[in-house]
Parts: sequence; structure tokens; C-alpha cells
Amino acid sequence: MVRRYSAVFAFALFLVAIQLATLFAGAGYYLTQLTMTAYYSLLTIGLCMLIGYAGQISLGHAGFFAIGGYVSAFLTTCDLTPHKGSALVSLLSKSGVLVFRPGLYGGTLLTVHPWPACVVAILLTVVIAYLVGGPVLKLRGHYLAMATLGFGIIILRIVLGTESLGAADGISDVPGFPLFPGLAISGDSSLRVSNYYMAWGLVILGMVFLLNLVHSRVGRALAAVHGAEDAASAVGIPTARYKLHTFVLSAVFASLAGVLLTHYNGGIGPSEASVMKSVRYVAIVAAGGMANLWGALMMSLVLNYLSLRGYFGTFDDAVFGIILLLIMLFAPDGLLRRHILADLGRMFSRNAAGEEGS
Amino acid sequence: MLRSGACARSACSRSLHEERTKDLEFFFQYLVAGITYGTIYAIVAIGFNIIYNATGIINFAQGEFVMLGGMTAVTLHRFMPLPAAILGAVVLTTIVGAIIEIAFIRWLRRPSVLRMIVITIALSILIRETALHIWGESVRSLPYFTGSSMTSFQWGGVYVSPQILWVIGIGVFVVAALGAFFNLTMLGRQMRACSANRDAARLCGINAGNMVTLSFMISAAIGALGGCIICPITYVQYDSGTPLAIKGFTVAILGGLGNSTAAVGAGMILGILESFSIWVLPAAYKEVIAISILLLILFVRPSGIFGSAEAARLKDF
Amino acid sequence: MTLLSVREVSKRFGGLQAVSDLSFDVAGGSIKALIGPNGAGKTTLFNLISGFLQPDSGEIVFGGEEIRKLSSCRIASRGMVRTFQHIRLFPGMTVLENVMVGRHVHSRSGFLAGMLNLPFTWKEERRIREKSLEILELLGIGAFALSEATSLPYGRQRIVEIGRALACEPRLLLLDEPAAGLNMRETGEMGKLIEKIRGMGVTVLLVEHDMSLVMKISDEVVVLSYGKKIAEDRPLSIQKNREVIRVYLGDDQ
Amino acid sequence: MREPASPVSIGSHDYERKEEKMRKYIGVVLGALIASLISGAFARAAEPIRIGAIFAVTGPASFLGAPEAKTLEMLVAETNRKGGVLGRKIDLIIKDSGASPEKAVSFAKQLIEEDKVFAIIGPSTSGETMKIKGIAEQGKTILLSCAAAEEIVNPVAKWVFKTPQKDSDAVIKIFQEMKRMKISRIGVLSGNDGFGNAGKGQIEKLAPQYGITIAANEVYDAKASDLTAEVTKIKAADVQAIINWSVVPAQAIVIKNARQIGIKVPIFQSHGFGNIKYVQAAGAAAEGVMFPAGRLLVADVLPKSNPQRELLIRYKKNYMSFCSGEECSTFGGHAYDAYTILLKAIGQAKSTDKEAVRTAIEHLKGFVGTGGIFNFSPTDHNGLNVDAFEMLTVKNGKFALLKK
Repeated sequence: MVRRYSAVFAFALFLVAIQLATLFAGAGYYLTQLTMTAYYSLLTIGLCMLIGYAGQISLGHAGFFAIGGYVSAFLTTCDLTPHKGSALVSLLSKSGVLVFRPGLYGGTLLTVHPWPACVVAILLTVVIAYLVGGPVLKLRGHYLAMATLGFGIIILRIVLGTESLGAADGISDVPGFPLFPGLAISGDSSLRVSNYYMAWGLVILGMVFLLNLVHSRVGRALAAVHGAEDAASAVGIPTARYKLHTFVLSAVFASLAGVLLTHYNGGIGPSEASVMKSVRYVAIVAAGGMANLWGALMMSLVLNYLSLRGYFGTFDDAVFGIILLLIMLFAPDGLLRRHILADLGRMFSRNAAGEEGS
Repeated sequence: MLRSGACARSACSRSLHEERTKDLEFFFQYLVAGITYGTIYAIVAIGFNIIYNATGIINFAQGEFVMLGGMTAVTLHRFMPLPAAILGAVVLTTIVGAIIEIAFIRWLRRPSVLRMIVITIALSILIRETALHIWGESVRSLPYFTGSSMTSFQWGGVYVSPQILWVIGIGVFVVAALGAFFNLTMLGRQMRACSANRDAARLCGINAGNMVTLSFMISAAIGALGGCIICPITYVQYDSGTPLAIKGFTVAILGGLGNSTAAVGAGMILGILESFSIWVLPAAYKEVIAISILLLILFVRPSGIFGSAEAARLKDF
Repeated sequence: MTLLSVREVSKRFGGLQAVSDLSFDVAGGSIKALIGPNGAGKTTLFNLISGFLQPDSGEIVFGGEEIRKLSSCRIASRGMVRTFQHIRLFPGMTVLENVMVGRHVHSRSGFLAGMLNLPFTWKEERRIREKSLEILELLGIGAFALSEATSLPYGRQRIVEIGRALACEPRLLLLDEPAAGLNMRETGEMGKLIEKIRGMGVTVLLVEHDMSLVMKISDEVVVLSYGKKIAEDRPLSIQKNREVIRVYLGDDQ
Repeated sequence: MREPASPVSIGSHDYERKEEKMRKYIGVVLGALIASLISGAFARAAEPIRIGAIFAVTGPASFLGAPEAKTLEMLVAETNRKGGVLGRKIDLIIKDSGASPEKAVSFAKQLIEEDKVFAIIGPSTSGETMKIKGIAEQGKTILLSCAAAEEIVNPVAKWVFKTPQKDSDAVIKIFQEMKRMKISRIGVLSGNDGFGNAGKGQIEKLAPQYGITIAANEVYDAKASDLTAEVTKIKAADVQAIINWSVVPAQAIVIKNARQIGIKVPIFQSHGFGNIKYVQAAGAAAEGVMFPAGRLLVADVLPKSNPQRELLIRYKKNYMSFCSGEECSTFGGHAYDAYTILLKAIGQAKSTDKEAVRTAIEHLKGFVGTGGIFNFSPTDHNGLNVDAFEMLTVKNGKFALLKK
């Protein structure tokens, strides 16, 4: 357990070092993309839990990200001023769910406060994940891939086809997310450092949660389900329920990432729900070594950051394709585990449930 | 019989009888549209099935074969007549299929399903991006095989473009030819033996590796041919493969993986469903409906509409 | 006192009647063996009892409760645990971890507790570990606790699998051919081990081909042929049963 | 100092011109070497003006972003060849957003905070522009969008401008034509991209003013392969004309399918049809299609007196030679206008003070661009009106002025 947390501690130090380095170099702007990367990483580690530890592929996780982002964006931008008179609206605004805020280009808007919006988004995600996950996780192999892909496409189509969600333009002018006085998730450059720490703090918290989970009774049961499902069920592990819970857990991670990144970016567009995004997330988890949370996190950090900085230029998708292909051909257990972590000890290899599931 | 030129007529002056005929005409028009979609999807789905049968892999790059076929044909058509261009495109794409199998698939030992899904997705991305950097982002298309984009046959108020007849005709031909190949030729039987039991086939002296390469070549050829024949109806662009692959995959699953005849049926069902869904619902949600139905079918009958449940259970994943 | 009661259970696969109208009881604290030629339906019966398959008709009562409709994991949590004919250990896990998985039904911390790593979960984790080590010691494989389970020799893997099942503290242990693939000495040890398990108060129902083992340890034997029960008796009587001899040796009288 | 160090940061694009690029590259390296050798002090004095661009060069809107990027590269090379503006070279940074708003956000912040660009040209799509409108505003950096939607400049944001014509003006132009043709019952098809969505909204809003009823209103997928069912629904609605409002290639399929199922009523397209490749993709079916567009597409047949004529012909010729024979589209023209407006404003302000240049843009009047004659004001950050459009048609596979 000491080892588990020392790695987390080292990672936290690493993040602080980066911040200090940018501070001394006078290049604080690097933190912007690093912050965005943090939110994508939050999704990635959740997905890693699902793919690597529960052995269930999902080609539709961008859908959950979009649900979170869109619900929150919709609720915090939909102006209810015209309905001010109605009983429900006035009740909600009295209870603090609705707030008046100045519009970006003048005027005041009556919108849902980000906190309740976030809660609604997460709750909706949980409900959808349970409804979808139940039947979907009964499927295996290609059928599972198809079903999750289908789910992702449905979300994309709904987002693209619904005018109140901005159709192809998405939703813009999403306000910042005030966490508590003086601290808000927002793209404002004066809040860059605090946002950086907040975002990565959340990722670290997520990492701690998931690492704990992996090394707990539940993690052991998941590894068992992944390794030999019938044997796991013969010793009393409710395999279907565990898969479902992991699915919902990873969906919540994705959705939370969607909510927060949307507030950070000030908007969301349908590209966040696209199939290519889902494929990217899987690519990152695969590159990290499937059942390897640290691998997924590191890969997400590097690849998302480079991509968001535009280093790949017009070869953005191609770079992901090549990485995916090379890793799957030559190092299906992931780059990091094979060369670096294997030398660092058996910390992870013990929990590596072998070749990924089928 | 009323035909087109509808502008002058006001809606209320129509008699009930005319209304009925009209509805019937539209019914058939939607049906034709559905059959067109269905045939296109089925051709892609057959490509999926051939590789699936030989290897147990779903080749997510199948749509890219379709795109490559169309793109190459358009390029070749600048220098040679249409039939030669199409033939050339099919041959070139077949070679690409063979190269892909030899370079990326052949030497993998018992890869897991997840690994193969990811590899073929990666290949699909790479082919697409390569096409972008070779051909650029612009839209291309082949001329209609007969007539032009204006010509159409007409039965009553139902119109059919000759190209659709080409698509359907070639679709039928492909299914028939494949059936003959797998049932009547030695090579086809060997491929079937391989897909049934690779180890046993190997014991009988069949080179299983070559059979897999062959399956990639056949499905690349079918994909490319499909790309050429649908190119005049739609158009081809570097990224037009992916949406087709998703539809083709949907149809392959709907029909039951590995069953090409069922894929034709499933393609028709999906195509007609999509087409009629537009009749009653906004077109923006067309795909939502198609995929929701696919998901429902997956939940109830994972083996597909036509597949047998027992057979699906036997397939090891 | 009857622990498990199988009543008129039938199962059909397509055209094959795998199990037909089968009934027998297993008394608490006994060792009962199911034997029969290949294809007699023994493993199917195991799958039916342990919830991996649903019978077409009939009743299965375990500890006074009808369990026919329950899923395999529910049945396991009620105290009936099985092993597999082909060893199914969890790859990539140590021997100890394999056995710790077996403690699943006797521990509680779920997703939330696991993620938060509460003091309660540490304590539980420590208890799981201690209990699992205890079981390994009992089975005489404590020395291999930290080896990767699937790298052990075949005979030891069997014992690990039984250890994992015992970690569930079952009332009834279903062993599917525990001696398959073992040599004579190992088979002998397996026999002793099974008796020891019974000594701990666990009822045992086993499928086995090795007659010497069956005759030596079981209190009662059920003989199946083509899905039907043709005899149920004590081992000594079974050896003399004409029908059984005919089934095993062929119809040459 | 031949071939100055201009295109250093032209971006990472690869437009089928590898050889030329290679030559250019060697030229750049040599030029840079010589420049640095000659005098460091001098070079510092004439520090280049840095302009950022965010275009969807790849991805679903590449048909917009790619010509825009090429146009900008061409123009910047030209400016620098002529010695730059105010004696300073232009340094262009192009970022490929792949039409993803989140990338546009990331790039906008990079360009403003890190590269400290003077102005940003782009993005190509409305969705992206709306996401970075606030960022440009906060960062006090001029944003010249190449996207169509009206909400980019309405409400007016101090720093945000756009060069494409207004959707509403295009709709008005179409409706005026319909009124002339006595059409009152129409079917509307639009693509499911931002352009289609915005146009659809304007059509719905303006139709009642012109006494036009929308009998059918469908949205189709930008990646569809056949749209017979969609046009059948329009046919069933018994309309007198169709508006097919889209900027994606699939609009060509609509035209083909509509003609194939025997729809003979006039088809109107949007200004998103302004790419000859769409005409080629639609083939014979495109004959007679009408659409409003800037005059770029019909530059050759404009009367000599037209003030835009000379400029348009020059752009067309230059683009073709720069892109090895590729025909230009109106989309590249949006980037052309954005860049020339910016340069003109810098020239008028005689400084590179952002505020001064911004004010200069707001006061530009009678500026001749590819999209029309721009007349900016503090309340109009687009500067074009309905006169920017000409009603065009397709004749013998080519664009032609619609004869009234």
C-alpha cells in the first residue's frame, strides 16, 4: 500500500515540478493544454478500469463524456428569464438552483447553477449507464464492440439532430463552474494555475480511488471475472453485477470529465461525441497496456497534450493510428509495462490479468 | 396517372383515389430507396463476413477498401475507359488487401478479439489518412455507367436510376459468384474447411495462412467493386469509408456474423427500415432508429435475425 | 439429514436427452460419488446443480431451499461451491490471491468502500488474507502462496482450486473429477484430502473416473448411464451390481 | 536578400507539392542563414507581424479549411515577397483544428497567450468560432472568422469580425428570386452541419415575410451515401421549389436523387454550393440549379465596370498556379478577404497597435473583397449586405450568372 501511494505522491511532485518549471520559464500558457489533458485523463483512467480490469471494451465512451458535457452546458446556458413567472421557476430560483448571471454580451440570464447542473448530469449518466449497461454487457467480443459503438453513434446523432443542443454548432458561452468562493473552473487565464491544480488534483483523487479499488476485494473479483468468468461465478462473484458497476463507474468518470471540461472550455461541440474520439480513448488505454492505470494515465498525458498543442498538425489522426497499430502489433501489453514498470518491480505485473479479455 | 410537375396543383383538389395512388407510388419510391441502401450495405457486409469466416476477425478497415476502390477508379478513369479503370481499381485494392494481411495479420499468434479490433481500427485510420494526403480532401465521382445523373426508369410514379439497377445487379452477381466459389471450386472448399477448423484443415495439407490472405483479397476486391459501383450515385472522398463500414458492420451483425446470404436479407431490412423511418420521422434521426433497432436485436438475439442461437454460442470469443 | 435433493431433473440439448428424470439425495456430512461411462451426463448434472445450466424440469433443493432458478453465483453464496474438470484458476494471480477470491462471499466491502479504502476494508482485507493463508497451510501448499498459480504443477493447481472453493466455507463441495490427470501417489493424497475436507464438516459430491478412489472414500455411489440413474448404493454393493457391470463392461452375458 | 525568411512557420501542411515544398524549404533555410548573418540588429527592428490561423484543414470540414489554408499561405508568401507591410514581414502560424471546437479553444489560447499573435484568421466553422469568440474578446485579439453563422457578429463583440456573407442575405436573395418566379410553397433540405443548421434557422425565420410556406423540412447526414428517401419525402409534400441548404459534399447527392425520382421543380442551393467540384459530382443533374453566391465564381463574365472583377480574376489565377491547377472556391475567398482586410487596416492605422487596427477595420468603407464590397461599422462587423450576392446558375457544367 505504501508503494501504491508513493507512486501517487511522486506523480503529484512531478505535476508540481511542471508547474514550477513553467512559472520560472515564464511559460504559464503550457498549463492550459495540460489542464484540458487532465480532464481527458480522468475519462481515460475510468475507461482503463473498464477495459483493462473488467475486460469489457467500450467504443462509445465519448458518448458518456458528451452526456455530461451537454447536460451541464444546456442547463447552465438555457435562459429561463421568459418563464420567470411560473411557479416552478420561481421556486427553483428561490432555492438557489437557478441563478441570475450577466450574459457574455450584455443582459442578464436566469440559468441553472453549475452545481445542480453537474449533479443532474452525473445522475442522468448513472441512469443511462445502468439502462444501457445491463443488456450491453451480456454481449461479448465483436457484439459488445458493436453495441457500445452503436450507443456512441446514437448519442452523437441525438446531439447533432437536436436543435436545442445547438445541433452541429454545439453549445457556447458556458459559464465557469464556481466550486467555492475564489475558486472556479473556468478558462480565464488569471485562474490558470488554480485550474491546473484543481484538474490534476481531481485526476490524482480518481487515481487513488481506482488504485484502491484495484487492490481491494472488488478489484480481485474483477480480475477473477476477467481471467475465468465461470470460475469466478462458481465462487459466488456476481459477474454481471460487477461488470455493470464498473461500466457505470467508468461512465461517471467520463461524464464528470465532460462536465468539467465543458465549463473550462466554455462550450462543447458534437466532435466530443464522435466515434473517432471513442477510438482515441481506447487507443490510449491500449497504448498504456490495457490493465495498467499508470500506463493509461501517462499515455493520456503525453498523447492528449501533444494533440491539443497541435504538434501533429494535419497528421493528428494518423499519429494515433500509427501508435495504435505499432503497440498492438509489437507490444500488446503496452509500452510502459513492458519496459519501464517491469523493471520497477512486480507492483503492477501481479495485477495484470494477462492478455486482455475476450 | 399523375406525374411530377406538381407545382400547379393545389393539395385540396385531389380526389381520394388520386391520394391513394400517390401514397402507393411513394410507398414504392421509399421501397426502392430502401433496397438501394440495403444493397450497398450488404455489399460491405459481405466483405466483413468473408474475412470473419476465415479468421474470426472483424476487419474494421473494410470501409476503407470501398473508399480505395472508388478513389483509384476515379484516378485511373482519367487515363483509361471506365471498365478498365474499374478493373484496375479492383486489382489494386486486392493487392492492398493482400499486403495488409501479410504485413499486419499473418504473423500474429492467436490474437485476442480486442487486439484485432484495435489493429483493424488503426489500419482503417491509417488508410484513410494516407488517402487524405494522396488525394486531398476534395470530392470525386465516376460517371454513371449508363445514362447520366438525370436519367431514370419510370414505372407509374416510381423512378429508378439505371445505376441502382447496376448496383443491385452486381450485388446479386457477387452473392451468386461467392456462393459458387465456396461450394463448387476446390479453393473455395479449402477456404471453408479452414474457417470450420483451421487445425484440421492444416492437417489435410491446406495452407491456412494463404487461405486467410485469400480471404482478405476477396473481401478487398468486393469492397473495391462496391466502391466503384456506388461511386456514381454518391461520391467518394477520403473519409467516405468509415460510415459505410459502420453500416456494413451493423448489417453483418444483424444477419448473423459470417452468413453472407443473411447479410443481404439484413441489409434489405435495415435499408428499408431507414428509408421508411424517414417517411414518418425527421430524417435527422434516421440512424438513431436504425441503430436502436440493431441494439434491441442484439439484446434479444445476439446471433442476428437469421443466425441460429446455438451456432453463435459455439463461436469462441 | 438431507442437504441436497435432486428430484426428477431433466435436461435436453437439441435431440440429446442429457439427463432424464434423475433423482437422488445427498446426506449432510457424507461423500457421494457420481460415476458412469463417458457421456453419461455427469458434468451436465453438475452444471445443473451448480446453476450453470437450467434444468428443463424437476426440482433441486439445497438446504431446504429450491435453487433451480438461482444463478450460479447465488448458489455459491448459499454454500454450494464447485470445481471444474479443466482447472480454472485465475491467470496472473498468485496462489494466495486465487484463494482470497474464494473469500468473496464472506466479505462485504463494495465499490465505494474499495475506492475509499476505509479502515473497515483494511481490517477485512487482513482477515481475508489470514483466513486464506490458513487454508493454504491446511492444504499443505502454504509455501507456494506467492507463486503465480498457473505456473504450478498440475496436481498442485488442483489443490489450489479446491483451496479456493474451501475459502468459501461451503456446506457442499462439488468436485468435478478431482483426480483427473494426477498420478497414483497424487490420487492417493487427493483421497486423503477429500476425507479431511469431510472431516471439517463439508459434504462432498464428486464426479470421478478413478474407481479405486471412488470406492475408497465415498459413502454412497450413484451410477449414471445415458442420463439415467441405474444404481445408487454403497460402494461395495455397487461393485456387485449386475446392471453397473453390464454398463461398464459391455453386454456380453 | 533574396527569398526572405517568410514561410518559416507556414505550418505543417502537405499539399501534394512535396518537391516544391522541398525547394522552398531549402530556400527558407538559406534565406534565414543569410538574414541572420547580415544583421541581427536590423532583423530585430523589423520583427515580423505574427498572424495566427485556425482552419479545419482535415476532418469533416476540410473542404472549407483546406482552401482557406492554401489561400493564406499564398497571400502571406506574396506579401513577404513584396517586402511585407509597414516594412515588416508577416509570420503566419496555421493550426489544423479538424473542425473540433475543443481544439479550436486550445489553439486560440495558444495563439493569443503564447504566440502573442496580432490577429487570428478563422476558424472555418461556426461552432468553433462561437467557442473562441469569448476567448478573443478576453484576449483583446482581432478575430476574423471565416464561418457563416450570424451569431458570430450578432451580438457584436468588440474584437470579432467575419468575412463570409450573411446567411440571412443569401436567404433573402433566394426568396426575392422565388417571389419573382411566383413560388410560395417550398421544401427545405439542409445538411446536419453548422452551416446547414444556421441556414435552416434563417429560412424558417424569413419565409413568412415573403409569404412562403415550408411544406417539408428535412435534415440530412453530411456523410450520407444516398438520399432518395429524403427527397421522396419532399416530393410527397408537393412543393413548387426546393431549397437545399448545405455546404457539405452530400448536397450534390440531393440534387442527383431529386432529379432521378422525377422532381422537376426548381432547386435552389445556398452559397455553400460555390465549389465547382460539387457541380462535377452532381453531373447533369446540377444543370439549372440556382444559388446566391459571391462573384468569385463568375469573375470572367462580370461586366468590365464591376469593381470586383479585376481582384477576382487575379485571385483565381494566382490560386490556380499556387495549388497546381486546383480551382478556387468561395471558401478560400473568405480567408482572402480576412487577410486583405487585416492588411488594409494595418496600413490605414499605420501601426500594429491592436486597438488602432481594430478601430481601422470598424471604419473600413467600400473595401473590395472577393465576397463583395465591405462597409464595416461599429455595429456591423460583417460589412456585407444582400448586394454581395449575385444569383448564379449552372450552365453546361459551369457557373453562370442567372439571366433575369
